[in-house]
Amino acid sequence: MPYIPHTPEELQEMLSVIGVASLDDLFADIQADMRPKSFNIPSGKSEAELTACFENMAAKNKTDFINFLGAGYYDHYIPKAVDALSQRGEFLTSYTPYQPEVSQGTLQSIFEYQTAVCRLLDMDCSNASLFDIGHSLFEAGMMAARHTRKHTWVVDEAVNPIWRKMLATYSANQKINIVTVPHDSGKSDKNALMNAIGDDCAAVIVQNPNFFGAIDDFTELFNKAKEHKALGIISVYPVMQSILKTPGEMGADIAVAEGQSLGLPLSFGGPYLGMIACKKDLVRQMPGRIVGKTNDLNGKEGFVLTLQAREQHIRRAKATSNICSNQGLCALRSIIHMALLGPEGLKRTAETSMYLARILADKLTKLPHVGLLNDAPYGNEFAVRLPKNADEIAEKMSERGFLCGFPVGQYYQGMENVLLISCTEKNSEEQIDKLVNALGGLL
Amino acid sequence: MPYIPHTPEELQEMLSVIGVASLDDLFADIQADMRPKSFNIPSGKSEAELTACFENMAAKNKTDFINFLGAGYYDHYIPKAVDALSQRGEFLTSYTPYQPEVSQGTLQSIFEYQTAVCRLLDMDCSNASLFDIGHSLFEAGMMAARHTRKHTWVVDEAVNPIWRKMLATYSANQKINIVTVPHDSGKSDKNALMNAIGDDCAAVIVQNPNFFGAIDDFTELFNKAKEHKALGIISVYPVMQSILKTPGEMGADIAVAEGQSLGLPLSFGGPYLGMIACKKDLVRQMPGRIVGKTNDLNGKEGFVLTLQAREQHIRRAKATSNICSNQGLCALRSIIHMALLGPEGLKRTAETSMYLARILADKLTKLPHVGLLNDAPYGNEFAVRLPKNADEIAEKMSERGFLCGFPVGQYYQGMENVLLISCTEKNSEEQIDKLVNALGGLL
Amino acid sequence: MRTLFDKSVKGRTAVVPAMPKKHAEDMLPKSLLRAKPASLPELSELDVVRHFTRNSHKNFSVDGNFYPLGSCTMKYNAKVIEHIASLAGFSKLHPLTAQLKHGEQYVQGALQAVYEIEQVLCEINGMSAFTMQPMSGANGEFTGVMLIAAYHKDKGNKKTKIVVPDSAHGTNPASAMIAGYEIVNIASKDGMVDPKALEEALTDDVAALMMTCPNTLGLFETHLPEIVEKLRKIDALLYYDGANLNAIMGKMRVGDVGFDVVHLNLHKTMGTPHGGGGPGSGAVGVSERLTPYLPVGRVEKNNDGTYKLNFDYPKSIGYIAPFLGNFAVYVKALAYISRLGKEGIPRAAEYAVLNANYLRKKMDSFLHVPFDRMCMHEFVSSPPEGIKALDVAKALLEYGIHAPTIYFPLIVHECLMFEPTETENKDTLDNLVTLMEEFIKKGQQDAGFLQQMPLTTPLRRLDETFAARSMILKQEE
Amino acid sequence: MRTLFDKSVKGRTAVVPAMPKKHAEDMLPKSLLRAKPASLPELSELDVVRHFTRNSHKNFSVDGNFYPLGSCTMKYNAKVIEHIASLAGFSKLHPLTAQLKHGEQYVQGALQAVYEIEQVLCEINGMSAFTMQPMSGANGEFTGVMLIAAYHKDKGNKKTKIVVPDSAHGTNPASAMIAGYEIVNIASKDGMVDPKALEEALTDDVAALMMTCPNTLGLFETHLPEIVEKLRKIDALLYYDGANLNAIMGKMRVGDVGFDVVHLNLHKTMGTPHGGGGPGSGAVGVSERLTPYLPVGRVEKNNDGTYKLNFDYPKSIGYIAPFLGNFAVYVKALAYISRLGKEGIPRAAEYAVLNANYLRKKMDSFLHVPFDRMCMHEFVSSPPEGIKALDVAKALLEYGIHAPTIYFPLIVHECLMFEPTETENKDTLDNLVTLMEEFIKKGQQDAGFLQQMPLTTPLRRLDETFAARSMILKQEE
Repeated sequence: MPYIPHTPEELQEMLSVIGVASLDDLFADIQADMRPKSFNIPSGKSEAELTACFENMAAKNKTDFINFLGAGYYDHYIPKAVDALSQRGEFLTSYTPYQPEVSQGTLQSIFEYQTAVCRLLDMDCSNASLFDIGHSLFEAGMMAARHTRKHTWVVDEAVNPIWRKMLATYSANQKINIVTVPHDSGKSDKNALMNAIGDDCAAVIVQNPNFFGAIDDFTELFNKAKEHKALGIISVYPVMQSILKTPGEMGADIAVAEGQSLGLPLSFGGPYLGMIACKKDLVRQMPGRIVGKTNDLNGKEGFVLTLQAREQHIRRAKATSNICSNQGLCALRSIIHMALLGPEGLKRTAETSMYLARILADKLTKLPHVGLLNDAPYGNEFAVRLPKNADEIAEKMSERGFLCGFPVGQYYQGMENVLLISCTEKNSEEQIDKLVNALGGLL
Repeated sequence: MPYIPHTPEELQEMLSVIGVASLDDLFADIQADMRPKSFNIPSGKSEAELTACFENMAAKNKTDFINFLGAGYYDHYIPKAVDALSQRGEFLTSYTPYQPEVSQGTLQSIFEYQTAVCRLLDMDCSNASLFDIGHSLFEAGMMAARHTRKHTWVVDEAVNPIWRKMLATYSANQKINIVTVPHDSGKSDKNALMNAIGDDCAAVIVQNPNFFGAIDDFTELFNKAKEHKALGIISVYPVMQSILKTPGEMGADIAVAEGQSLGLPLSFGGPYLGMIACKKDLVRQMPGRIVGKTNDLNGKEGFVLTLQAREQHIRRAKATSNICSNQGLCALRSIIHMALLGPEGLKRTAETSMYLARILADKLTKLPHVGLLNDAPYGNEFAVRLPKNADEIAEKMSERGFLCGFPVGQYYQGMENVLLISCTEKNSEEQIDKLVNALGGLL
Repeated sequence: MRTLFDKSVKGRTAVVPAMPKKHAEDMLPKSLLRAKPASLPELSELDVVRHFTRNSHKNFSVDGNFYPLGSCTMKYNAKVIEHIASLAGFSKLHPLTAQLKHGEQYVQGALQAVYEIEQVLCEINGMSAFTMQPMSGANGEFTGVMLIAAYHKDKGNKKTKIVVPDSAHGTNPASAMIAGYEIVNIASKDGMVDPKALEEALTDDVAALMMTCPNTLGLFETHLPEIVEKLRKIDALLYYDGANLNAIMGKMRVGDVGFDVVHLNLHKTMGTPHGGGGPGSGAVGVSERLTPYLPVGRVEKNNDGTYKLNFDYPKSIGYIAPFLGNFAVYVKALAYISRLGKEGIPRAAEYAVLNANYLRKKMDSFLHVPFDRMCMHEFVSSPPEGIKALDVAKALLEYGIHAPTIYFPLIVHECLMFEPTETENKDTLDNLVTLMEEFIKKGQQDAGFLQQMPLTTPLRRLDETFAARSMILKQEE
Repeated sequence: MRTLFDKSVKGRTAVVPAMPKKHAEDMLPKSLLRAKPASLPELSELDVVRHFTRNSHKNFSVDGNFYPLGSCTMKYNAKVIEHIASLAGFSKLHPLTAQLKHGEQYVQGALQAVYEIEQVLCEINGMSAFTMQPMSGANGEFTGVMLIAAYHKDKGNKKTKIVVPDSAHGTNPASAMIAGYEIVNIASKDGMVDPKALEEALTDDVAALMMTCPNTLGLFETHLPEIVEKLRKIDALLYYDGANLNAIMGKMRVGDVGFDVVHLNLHKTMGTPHGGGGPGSGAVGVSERLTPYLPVGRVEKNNDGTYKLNFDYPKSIGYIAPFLGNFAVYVKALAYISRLGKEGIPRAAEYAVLNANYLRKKMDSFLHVPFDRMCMHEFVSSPPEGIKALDVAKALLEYGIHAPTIYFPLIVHECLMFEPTETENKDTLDNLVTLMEEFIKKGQQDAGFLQQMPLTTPLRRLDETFAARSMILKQEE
């Protein structure tokens, strides 16, 4: 019996202690007419059969593309020590650290994670993580709404459209009014954003680099928000954040990031990691778990979950959110990843990715009728306008073994010829030449 | 600098403590004319490059054959918990357990391994493992030579020819005389073996199931050996040993086995695991490490390396062998494997493998001019005589995606048409039908 | 206790990628760059490995310790499922591949996994459809309530309230609130929903009732058929909090008995590891009438046996996750379910309930067990007068056993809630009983004995008040 | 301390394969079957996982502890090399695939790995060829001596002796013995081979001299050129014990300076993990004149860049391993070498020697360091009068640091042999120095202080005499 240790003798002994004759007697409360009408699932498999079955299933996915697809989710190299350490049973199979005496491994890791997030984003406080960045953006918006007691979010259309869809879904039954400010050929329209900030504005929400790869400075925008007692919320890309002007430097109140690029595999969509950090005065609005430092009975330093009065298990309907679990293991992976790379490693990762993007952009724009979408500064990702439908091109390129980028038309009407292309340090100049060559043949 | 933690500042500080100006000064003892004449190896790779490079290399090997190749090395299923536990850093990166206070994890595992080996082989004492079974056979022979003070080994030709080659190599410069007794159509010629045992015989060495898969009972042979004050040495296959008559029951003095089938991947030849166990009176002749039970200062039970007076680091040229390291991690894997499968799991593995071998043998021998090599009882492996050269057939079958077995002709003259075929529980009746079908098409 | 930052030495490096051919300053205007590098820790690879290896030893975990932790189902997490979820064919897959034109052909295995787990969860729970998007149990609750809201809105129902029994998990009211509802609490009676209180609460503006069954007292809700009937009358929906599903798998299907929505905590019931707090997966199943509102994209099977991704559901509530939820987590759950199968899934429930009742019987000589009837997979109890649940919990830590859930549900005095799960053996249960009986006896004789516990854990009791007051939430530079 | 067998319960199962369609009794005559099943442990998968997880905590390891262990080179074992060696393309490969007709085409990646590591080890060591067959350092020594014997036999030389300095590892004489030689020991003088003793030992029947350089005192052998010359005169070969190669990589190549045979402990120098005692890999390199005798099969490169396996070496000593040695171990070594490369390999030696000399200097204020000259990657020392090396070793355990090698080499009084390796950082070394200085001072004031150590390790000092006398080598049924 897989994962069940009882021998027949033990079963009998235990039943007799309970005072019943059979296992079925334990379920007497469930009346006959409440029993399953059907239970038609496959029979159990041996571990060997199971492994073979899933190895076959995994083999039906194609993962050996030459890959230039990013769009918010990036294939950076993950040091193997991240797997080795995060898979240790003591981390993997531990519970939420409610018993701090026997959970210091997890608690200290989260404290270290919180510290690293604050330093990377240049903010005061971080929590122990949220589910993903879409979720972080929503919670950031709700923090702003609670803090300002206002209900309008001014959102840049150049924020990743998937995350904006999540914002819409999550806030649908809240008294939230989302004002989306159109982008300007892939650049954030800062004037329009400024103009959209009125006195009902709880927060302005932008992204850097934005969805199209454009890098900007939102200091002025956040100043404007402040004037209207609105908060500035910015979404950033952690790898690029190792070199870019920080949310703190721009005067943002809340910074969020998708932690996937810090040591999490792409895994077809999850689990990922919603990073969130804020200024000190917002910490009691921050949802989710937070670890704080303290001492034990003997005066030894240690860590506990703290500020739990904000949480659902105490405050129930009055909690700052309904969040119970975090992405504990994902946060652990990201702090291990950051510790292994350090500031220099992260910077080099960003720089090499950017360098390759420049090589690629140069070569691509030499192809006939291919041009950059705009003249904005960019990091490791940029958008090009093709002479043909980008969906069709991407399909043909995939047949040739390339994920050449993301055709943005499905999320932006009128941009059917635009392709969003990213590089990471795992790409090579050789791959770039192959891509340009193959793409050139299709135009 | 990969794996080197020193910062430039620390380097300077340390050099000045030592009192030298540069790293090169540390090597002043190596004179200029002794410096390398060349050092032309590739430049270092980043971890990402390294991983990509070896993933490419591994991809050049074909491992998706439908596999019926055994010949001493078998593709049984390895539970994933074996990997997860044996890869734990505390086991993987620990040293030989010379400091028992901080090595009980390793020591207890070896004690448990020794116990399991003794119980499986039905013998009194086991050591902490040897390199592989070829090595075990050699050391067993040397134990016999030391114990009996005689120099002739009577070896069944049906012992795996690769292991016999190792016996020859290892004993080449010893006063050992190897008498090889020819097999009888793949069966051990027990009469001839008995006749070969003279008063100069130190040991008779047989294998069960033998190389051709034949299962036998060597009780009488070992009795005969005893009469001549020779030892009986038997090599067995651990998975089949879960059901077969034991070395102990047959009266063997030393039993050896290749532990690969107990949780070790095939890995193109190693590392494997030389199991060896003997009767109590031979334990002081046994080479390699042995763990024994004892108590600590507080009376707590624990384990230590024991009987070290036999070993090379104490006895130097007078040691029972030159062995220093064992196959620690491989022995750990095998005890985890045995604990996960238990007697029932191991028995089922053997039985399903045998059952499939019977299905396969039945279907194969219905093909024209294909017959079993002999009428001996067999386990999960058997030899067939084909109407054509087995090498050629195996080559064509591999082109069709099958490892159909091992053509024995390269090790046994005159048996060029004989193919040795094995099944494990990982094979299926569907695979068997495919194999028979494909093979039928070639005959 | 030294943190990564304490151990950091400027200039020390571990996994450093190759030197870039250009630096940031040569590629971007300085005004767009950060003023100084982030002070992330600088360590060697060995430093990092040693740091986390040693810190891991300061954790209890299922791999090392028994966790009789009520409402959490801390069962064994099979190693094979980790192998499966980390197969390159899954882990290297970019989710947007599926959104390329005809890109589905490259992710057939992944879509198959999503399709199969949805199908198998439907069959286990008697539901019409499942969504795998919710990224945790609470996220599943939120999704479920959003689906309820979408249903009522679509039907033109004016509904503003959700009824939640007082024995419900704290996430229930919080989730309902975020989905825009007002909460009506109702009291329990004799461990069951009080039919009278329920009757009063069920006004026409009630959108749904959120139930946990077995409830958080470990008891099966015997009034279930009446409750269903009452709700149908006012077109209110019935929500099943699947936190306790481990008790009833194969014994009752929530769809069969009238529930409209169910969320499952796959990291509890379906054996995926808890990870020190996540990631989880909060799959949500719905009855026929709620299917139009499920999040998109949805995985569907074509006639030729291939799979596709469909976003064309105009009534959908939208995107709960960026893609299809915590894929790698529910692949583990699918592997677990496939391993156990038709026979093993009900068996898990049977032995979970067996273990809980065995513990209950063994403990009732020295603990107060308020409900003297068959429990399901967990039960509640109280220590003898004068002994605090907290002290019992801390004493267990000393003996290498994780604490039970304490002070929950609130309706039980000094509550100790035990859930041994089916994967623990009799020796382990007997050992717990022996230890507890012994130290509770000692505690009755000497009040200080339990209050000093634990003694030899990595740390002793920690000062939570100081933590909340001093708010040291990160290490200063 | 409960063993797997103590925890075993009859009938309990973990990973049970499917029920066979036939049982052994129906397939084989009863006379060929065992009378009763082997009493292997019967546990659940959770039992097994918990058992080994907990037991692992009773081990020191490089991942958790500093190992300044002389002659053992316990450097950091990179996690990436474990990933590489476990790639399915390597781990699933049946070795006999390569022996099928034209089977080499299916194992090109594996043959490439063998070829590449042989090539790179040749270049690092200045040798003509390498064999990867030897499965450990001692096995490599044996192979090396067998090659020496084959050479002399082939040339018709009558050679019966091998000369071994007293500072050599115990495996040297043992290996030479098993290869059929008589051993001649020679004494050291001032930490070097005594030229006079050597002169006397070098009679015409000497087949070879086995040297460790730097020797086991951590000192570079300054008489090396003369020694080589003397041996050449009597057609004796020079054997290099590569245990200490970590000191000289990139600084000297043993082939360049006249050695004929070298064995390497890849699990020391090339960073593969020690595994609690193995598996190792004892690659052996030879000069041109010894290549004909190398074990078969040998991997060779075809003109088209593909690789083949050649068994056609009539003078070969035969099979040292069943196939090509501990493949998965030396794949790790190849990965390590490829990661470090041309720059990193010599750097490892430089920093290993730096760390050793730094420790030596820091410790000479409270330890007796007999050789006041530059050491290589390790150095020997003695504790102050009245303090035993054993007690120092045991005290270090108490502080979480593995003991140095003690009482070896025998020629140093109460020897403590330290080898910090290049992967340890300065803080770790400083911490060792501080701790030792402190506890040695305490030990000088209070003799009992060190003798009681360790106090809080999983066990305290164990009774080795009792173990040897009682000979409990397995658990009785």
